[in-house]
Amino acid sequence: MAPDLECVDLVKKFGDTTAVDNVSFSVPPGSFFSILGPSGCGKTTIMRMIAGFLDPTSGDIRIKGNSVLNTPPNKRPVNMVFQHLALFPMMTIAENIGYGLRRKKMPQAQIARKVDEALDRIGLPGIGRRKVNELSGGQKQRVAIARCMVLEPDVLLLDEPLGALDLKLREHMKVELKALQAAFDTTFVYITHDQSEALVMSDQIAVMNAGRFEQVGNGQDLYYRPDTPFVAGFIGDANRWTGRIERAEGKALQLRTSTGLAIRATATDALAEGDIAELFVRPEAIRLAGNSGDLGDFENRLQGTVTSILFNGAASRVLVQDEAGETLEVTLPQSGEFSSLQRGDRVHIGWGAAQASCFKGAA
Amino acid sequence: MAPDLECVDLVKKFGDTTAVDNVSFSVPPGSFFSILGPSGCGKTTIMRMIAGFLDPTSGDIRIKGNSVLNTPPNKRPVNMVFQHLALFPMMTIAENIGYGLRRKKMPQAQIARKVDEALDRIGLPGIGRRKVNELSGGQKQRVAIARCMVLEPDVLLLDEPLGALDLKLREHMKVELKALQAAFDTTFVYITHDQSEALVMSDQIAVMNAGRFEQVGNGQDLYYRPDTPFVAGFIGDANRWTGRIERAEGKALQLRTSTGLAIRATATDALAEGDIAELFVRPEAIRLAGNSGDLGDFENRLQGTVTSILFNGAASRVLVQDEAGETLEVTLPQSGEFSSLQRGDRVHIGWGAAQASCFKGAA
Amino acid sequence: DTLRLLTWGGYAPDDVIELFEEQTGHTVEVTKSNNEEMIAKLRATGGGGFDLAQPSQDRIMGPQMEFGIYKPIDVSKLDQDLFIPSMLDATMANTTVNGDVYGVPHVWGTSGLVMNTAEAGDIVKDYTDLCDPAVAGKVSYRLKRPTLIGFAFSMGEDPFAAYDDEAKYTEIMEKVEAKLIECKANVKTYWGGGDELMNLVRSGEVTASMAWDTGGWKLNDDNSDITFVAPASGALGWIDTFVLPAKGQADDVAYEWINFVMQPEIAAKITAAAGNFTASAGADEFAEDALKAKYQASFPQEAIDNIKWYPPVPAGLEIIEGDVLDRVQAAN
Amino acid sequence: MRAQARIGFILLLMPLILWLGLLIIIPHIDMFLISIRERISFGVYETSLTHYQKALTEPLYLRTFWRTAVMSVLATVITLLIAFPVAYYIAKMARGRLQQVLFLLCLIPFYVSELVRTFGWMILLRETGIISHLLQWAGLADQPVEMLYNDAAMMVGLVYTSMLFMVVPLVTTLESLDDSVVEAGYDLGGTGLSVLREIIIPHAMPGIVSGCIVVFMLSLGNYLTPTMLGGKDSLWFTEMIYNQFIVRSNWELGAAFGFMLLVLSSVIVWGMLRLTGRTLQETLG
Amino acid sequence: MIPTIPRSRSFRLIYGTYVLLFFLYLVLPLAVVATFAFNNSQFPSLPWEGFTWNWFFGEERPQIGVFHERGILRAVGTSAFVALCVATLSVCVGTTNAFLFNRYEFRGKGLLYVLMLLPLVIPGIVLGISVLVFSSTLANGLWDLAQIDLQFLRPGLLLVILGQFSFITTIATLVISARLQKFDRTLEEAALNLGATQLVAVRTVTLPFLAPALIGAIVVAFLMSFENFNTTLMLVGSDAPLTIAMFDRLKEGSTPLLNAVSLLLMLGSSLLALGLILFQRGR
Ligand SMILES: Nc1ncnc2c1ncn2[C@@H]1O[C@H](COP(=O)(O)OP(=O)(O)OP(=O)(O)O)[C@@H](O)[C@H]1O
Ligand SMILES: Nc1ncnc2c1ncn2[C@@H]1O[C@H](COP(=O)(O)OP(=O)(O)OP(=O)(O)O)[C@@H](O)[C@H]1O
Ligand SMILES: NCCCCNCCCN
Ligand SMILES: [Mg+2]
Ligand SMILES: [Mg+2]
Repeated sequence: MAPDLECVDLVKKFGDTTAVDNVSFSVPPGSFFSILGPSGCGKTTIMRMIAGFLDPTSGDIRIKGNSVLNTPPNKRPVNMVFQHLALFPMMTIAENIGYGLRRKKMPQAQIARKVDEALDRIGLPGIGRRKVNELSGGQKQRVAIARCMVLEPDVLLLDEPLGALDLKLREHMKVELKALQAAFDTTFVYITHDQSEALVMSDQIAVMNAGRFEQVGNGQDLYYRPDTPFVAGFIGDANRWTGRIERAEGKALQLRTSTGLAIRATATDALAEGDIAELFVRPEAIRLAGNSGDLGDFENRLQGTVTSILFNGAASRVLVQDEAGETLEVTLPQSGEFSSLQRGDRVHIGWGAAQASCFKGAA
Repeated sequence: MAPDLECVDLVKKFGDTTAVDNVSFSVPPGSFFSILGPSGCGKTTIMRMIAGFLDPTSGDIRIKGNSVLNTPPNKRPVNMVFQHLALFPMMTIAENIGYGLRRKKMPQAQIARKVDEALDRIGLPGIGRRKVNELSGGQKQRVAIARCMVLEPDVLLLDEPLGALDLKLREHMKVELKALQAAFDTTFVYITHDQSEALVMSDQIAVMNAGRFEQVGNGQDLYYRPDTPFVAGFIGDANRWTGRIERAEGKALQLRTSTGLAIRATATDALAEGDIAELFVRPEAIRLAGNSGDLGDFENRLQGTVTSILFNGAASRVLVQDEAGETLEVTLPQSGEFSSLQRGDRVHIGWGAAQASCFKGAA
Repeated sequence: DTLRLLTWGGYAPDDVIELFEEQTGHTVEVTKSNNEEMIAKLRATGGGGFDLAQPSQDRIMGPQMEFGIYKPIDVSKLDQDLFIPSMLDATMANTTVNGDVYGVPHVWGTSGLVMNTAEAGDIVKDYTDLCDPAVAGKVSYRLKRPTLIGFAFSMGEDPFAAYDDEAKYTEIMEKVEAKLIECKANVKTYWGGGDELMNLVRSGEVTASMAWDTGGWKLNDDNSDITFVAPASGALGWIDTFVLPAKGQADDVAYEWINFVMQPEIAAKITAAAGNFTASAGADEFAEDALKAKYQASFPQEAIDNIKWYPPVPAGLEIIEGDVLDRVQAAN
Repeated sequence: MRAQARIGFILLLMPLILWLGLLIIIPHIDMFLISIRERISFGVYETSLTHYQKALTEPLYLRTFWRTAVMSVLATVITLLIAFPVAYYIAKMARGRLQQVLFLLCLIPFYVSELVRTFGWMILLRETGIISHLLQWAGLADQPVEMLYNDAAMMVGLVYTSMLFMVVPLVTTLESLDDSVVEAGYDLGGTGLSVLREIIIPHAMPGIVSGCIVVFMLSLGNYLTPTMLGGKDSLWFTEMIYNQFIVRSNWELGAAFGFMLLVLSSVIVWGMLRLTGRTLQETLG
Repeated sequence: MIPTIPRSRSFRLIYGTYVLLFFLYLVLPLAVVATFAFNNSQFPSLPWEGFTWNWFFGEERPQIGVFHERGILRAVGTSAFVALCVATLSVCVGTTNAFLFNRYEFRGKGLLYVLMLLPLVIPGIVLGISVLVFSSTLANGLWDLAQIDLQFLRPGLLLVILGQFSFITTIATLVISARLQKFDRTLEEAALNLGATQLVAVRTVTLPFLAPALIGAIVVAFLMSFENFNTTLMLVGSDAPLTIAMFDRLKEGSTPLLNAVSLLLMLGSSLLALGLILFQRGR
């Protein structure tokens, strides 16, 4: 089966700046594909090329196997949910949803039926007569999606559609969006700079940086097996060091930081002795202990002082300052075992070499 | 030692609505006191009464033991950091910080010295000549605090000062604010609707709802020992049921939900057989297991199907649907033990009665 | 002191003002206007705002009786020798209300036809000839009462004789109205101010028009084809006066001004600027010969004898005329 | 604190009341009173509607009244039609510097008095004017062409004079139209025309209404342009008012005319607001 | 129909040409007026008789220049005086109005607001005659009652100023209100909180914030007054402002002198406007 959407060697230059730099990917039918990257990395540019609002400098865009480069935006079998939704404020909800159908010259009665169906689908039956500004943020969101979905596009593009919502609602809509995709059974291409959105919803995530794709994979791949230091740093929190490789035996490494700390780690890139490397350890990979004996099976063990307790329910952390003066963020176990920990307490911490990813660093 | 700030039976009515309903609290010198509650619960109203912009309908406000009810706002020994900071855009940073000192008719030279000191204190020396809009969000934040602190107020009021910042910066400023309080050694009264801000920073937190204080305590108290169902639901995530008490033996209860599920729990309020009750279980209190034997020591054990995996790095969860058809949110252990879990897998889950808080419910 | 003078264009040329200011130390502020506006302004101000005004002698009695906008002139403060006696007497007689004199003469002249004789000279001999198709789109006149009067005369009526007979006057006006409506298509535009007309004629956009004599004479300098022609039915003679607005605040300066400008040399300067002769006795001597020559060319003796001088307008007539003018304007 | 607020309130209210009372409301009431006053003889007056009667029966007045109304509406429509594409260009097509420059260019005529603008058109249009010369030079005319003193010339002047007051509100509202809304229109299959009809024009409606109201008011109340550019038939109602006051000294009739003009403008403005369901506050405030 | 939507070449060409023609239409009359200020002829029209500065600096008739033409100079002075008075008055009242509508809730506020807008939909001539009629009623009444003659109630500068003030105030109010609405009240509260009294807070925080609007309103009011014609026409006494003086001359026929005056006016107001824009951009 041909992929629903395929981009081949896509390049977009604005004058001197290359906003999108040779990006290729394909999205299989019915899947939820996210592009995740920091602000300004070129996400919107890709999406606007797919929708037809920008011409690629080079490369090709194919939908269901056919190049759409010469198809104007109003003829492309893709629809787009804009960042600020771009609902038509001068129309009612029903008129908004029916807009595309009217363009297709569908008979009035059929439009009305389709609109009602769509409203049912998004769980908002009977709001067709309302005005756009009479809806809440989450409701607007769903209407924007319905407006596209009634046209049964091959691909639905979503450009940071949750960006404008507040925190609680965003949490909620993450789950909802995924459910809507299942309900409509359409291919979604989703843009965001919020890792948790991408992780929670997507089948596949492309991590983008400075116009290029750094890694494409599912959430677990990216979180547990980052290919590049950028991915390791961008997705999830991490304690981070830069240092020089002291010993390298196959994948097993030892790195010494500028403060003199020696850390055992696992190589992700090919690294040799003397190389400069970057090392990442997630806060939840570090184990707290009252005495060093409890950390027996960890390759890395340190002693330190608690400088701060960041109590935050299930996501509580402590800041531990080691003897070299570096501060590490360590997740408090949910067991409640360390709930009596105080500022100034001496603790032991440790983590396995396998939990410490090491990448070739900039010299 | 007299508390820095004391509110006694504070009431504020706007026409028919009672925005603040008989609130009393006192804040000891040098502490970080937060008022946490949902939007519209009356937080800002309390703060504006303390600052003098609103007259209480009844009750008293005392600062260092003296009632300030008849003191106009510009004479009260409290200062306020506004939600959107309210830096004066037409003035430079130095002029902003010096504003209060000029009102005190302090000599020019002394003002300049004090302003420089304050800028040093907030870690932004030498930016006095800049305009407000030349600063980043976090820098503005600190300037707003410095502008109040040069006046050496007895109490500093902060009304959701992080509300306007973006997510990453907000995370960072939480830690920073706590450090600034330590540096200035002043009493902070902090308003927020974001539980994680309150939990991370405060010595004491008052949870407010519909004009009343539901509970006052430190973060652990509120998270682990909520007094009311509102607090249990508002702070942290929780699975929530309503049901009828089937058996009550001292603190040990058994509750049956409308779907027929029987849950063993611990009473927080006094509850008798036949009472309607609300029950809360945190997602991280629920243990996942491949077979029910692994859950031996838990009073509650269920079997269910994974309906969704919300992978989100360290904060990943699964949705499990039990046999009665209810969906439970369960935290995935950080050990990676269940990383291969799939949608549709059958799992066993369990939790202790002590982890299930039970409150008297509405009939 | 300041003399606020409400007058016609050309009656207070800058050089005269400068001389006056030099000699007396007063300042003069000039507002240019026409009869209707002068009266309306004075009415609006209740006779204030100005210290000296110059409406035509036929427009003094009526407004004074109705609105009381003038104050009597103390003729003794004037140097009466400076005036041409016959003109002074006639003006004083025409502007006396309840025994008080309200006006003394200043400038006089006629209305008739200004035309480019080369182009329209053969066709236009009288006002009604302006309606000849041969000059269609090339003629102009004012939509004001002199036009009504002029057309009436050239249609063989005598409107002045009917001044006291409202019915008769109305009848005459109705005929004029019909004629003017018929003539409307011929008109390029109705002119408003003297200089406007001069520009129209000078540029060749208009070849014949009912107008003041002076306009024709001035244009004659540029283009010898253009001149003033007394119409066959007779030119209309007018005298513009000096009057004191009821609430003028500088009467003494006003008297000083009158005495100053009536001196023959000064009067001659005004003649040069305005193009019309004044009531100043002996100013002729100082007037330019060229102007006198033009005057004589336009006015052979029989034309002088045929000048119809405006009698004072009785109250009520202007309403009839106003309605006629409105209807002409409205007609398509 | 209460008392202080009260004093502040009264101090702020006073200027408004004095201004509106003494310069707007009472003068208009007085004008109305004058308009229903009939002069019987010297100093004797009676209340009557005779001036309104006269205004409504005399064909000249009536015709001028309607003519002014219709021509003003026409001028408004023409202005809108000409201005819309330009405003759209400035708001949505031009970017950055060009946008600013074009917008400022639009303001230029506003910074010059109406008199000068009209004067400019007279120089252009008159028989001996620039255009006439150009036509002859180009061989399109073999003798001077008079383009002044007719309704078309007057219309050109009216439209020119009001252009800015249409362009500015249009640009402002069109600028507030999010590009992405237009893009969404295309993305969902719309064509240029349907997007214009269903999205752009409805969005621009507030600007269209306020532009139209202002332009209409300006045309209706214009005096200079019709008198200077209009011909012998191009009578304008303001001219009639001026004539009654200044030429005929008939204040009573003039006041009646003034009042009629006021009513006419109010009715049409009210009608436009009604038609588009907007309030005066939203439109002007 | 925005740049991101592909459009055919010919469409873009036609649209561009239309816009170009439009701007030509905008500048043409002004360019013509400006050009003929330098025509060495009595008429501001073709034929071109050569270039001269005489209409600006000429000292003797017939080509007496603007700078030696007393009537015009006096009229400019009058206009400037009137405009200054109107700008000051209307910006003061506009400011109090803006504060009133922004800061207070009271009965009849909506009605007062509509009344405040009303002058914008009253034709200028009607405004003029209503003021004229009312002031005459007052003056005549006083005269009949007590034989007191108040000349300032008669057509003249005061009435011109009041007449213009009566509608320019609305514009000033709108300009200032728009800015005041954007003012964040908490800034004032912050000032109070930092020890300022209410008045000091307004002086040190609110007014500086309003400054661009106040200056903008002054400039706009000044320009509008300077070029006002309709209202002034009905109220003018012996001191004619420039527009009226020019109109009187224009009625009589035009000489390049008027072009010269016009050109100076254009330069003056463009400079003023430019200054304003630069000032506001500097903020
Ligand atoms: N029309 C344009 N002209 C010039 N540069 C542009 C244009 N559009 C985008 N860019 C540049 O291209 C780069 C990528 O922009 P893009 O909008 O695709 O980023 P993004 O990843 O969507 O960011 P965000 O998350 O902030 O929306 C940026 O550096 C931007 O400045
Ligand atoms: N001036 C007022 N007049 C009438 N009601 C008011 C006024 N100020 C606040 N209220 C009402 O009082 C209640 C409490 O408002 P308050 O602003 O204190 O809430 P809050 O807790 O600060 O909310 P948020 O988190 O949204 O800022 C709300 O219901 C609000 O509508
Ligand atoms: N250029 C000055 C002409 C003055 C004419 N006064 C004429 C009065 C006619 N009724
Ligand atoms: Mg983007
Ligand atoms: Mg609040």
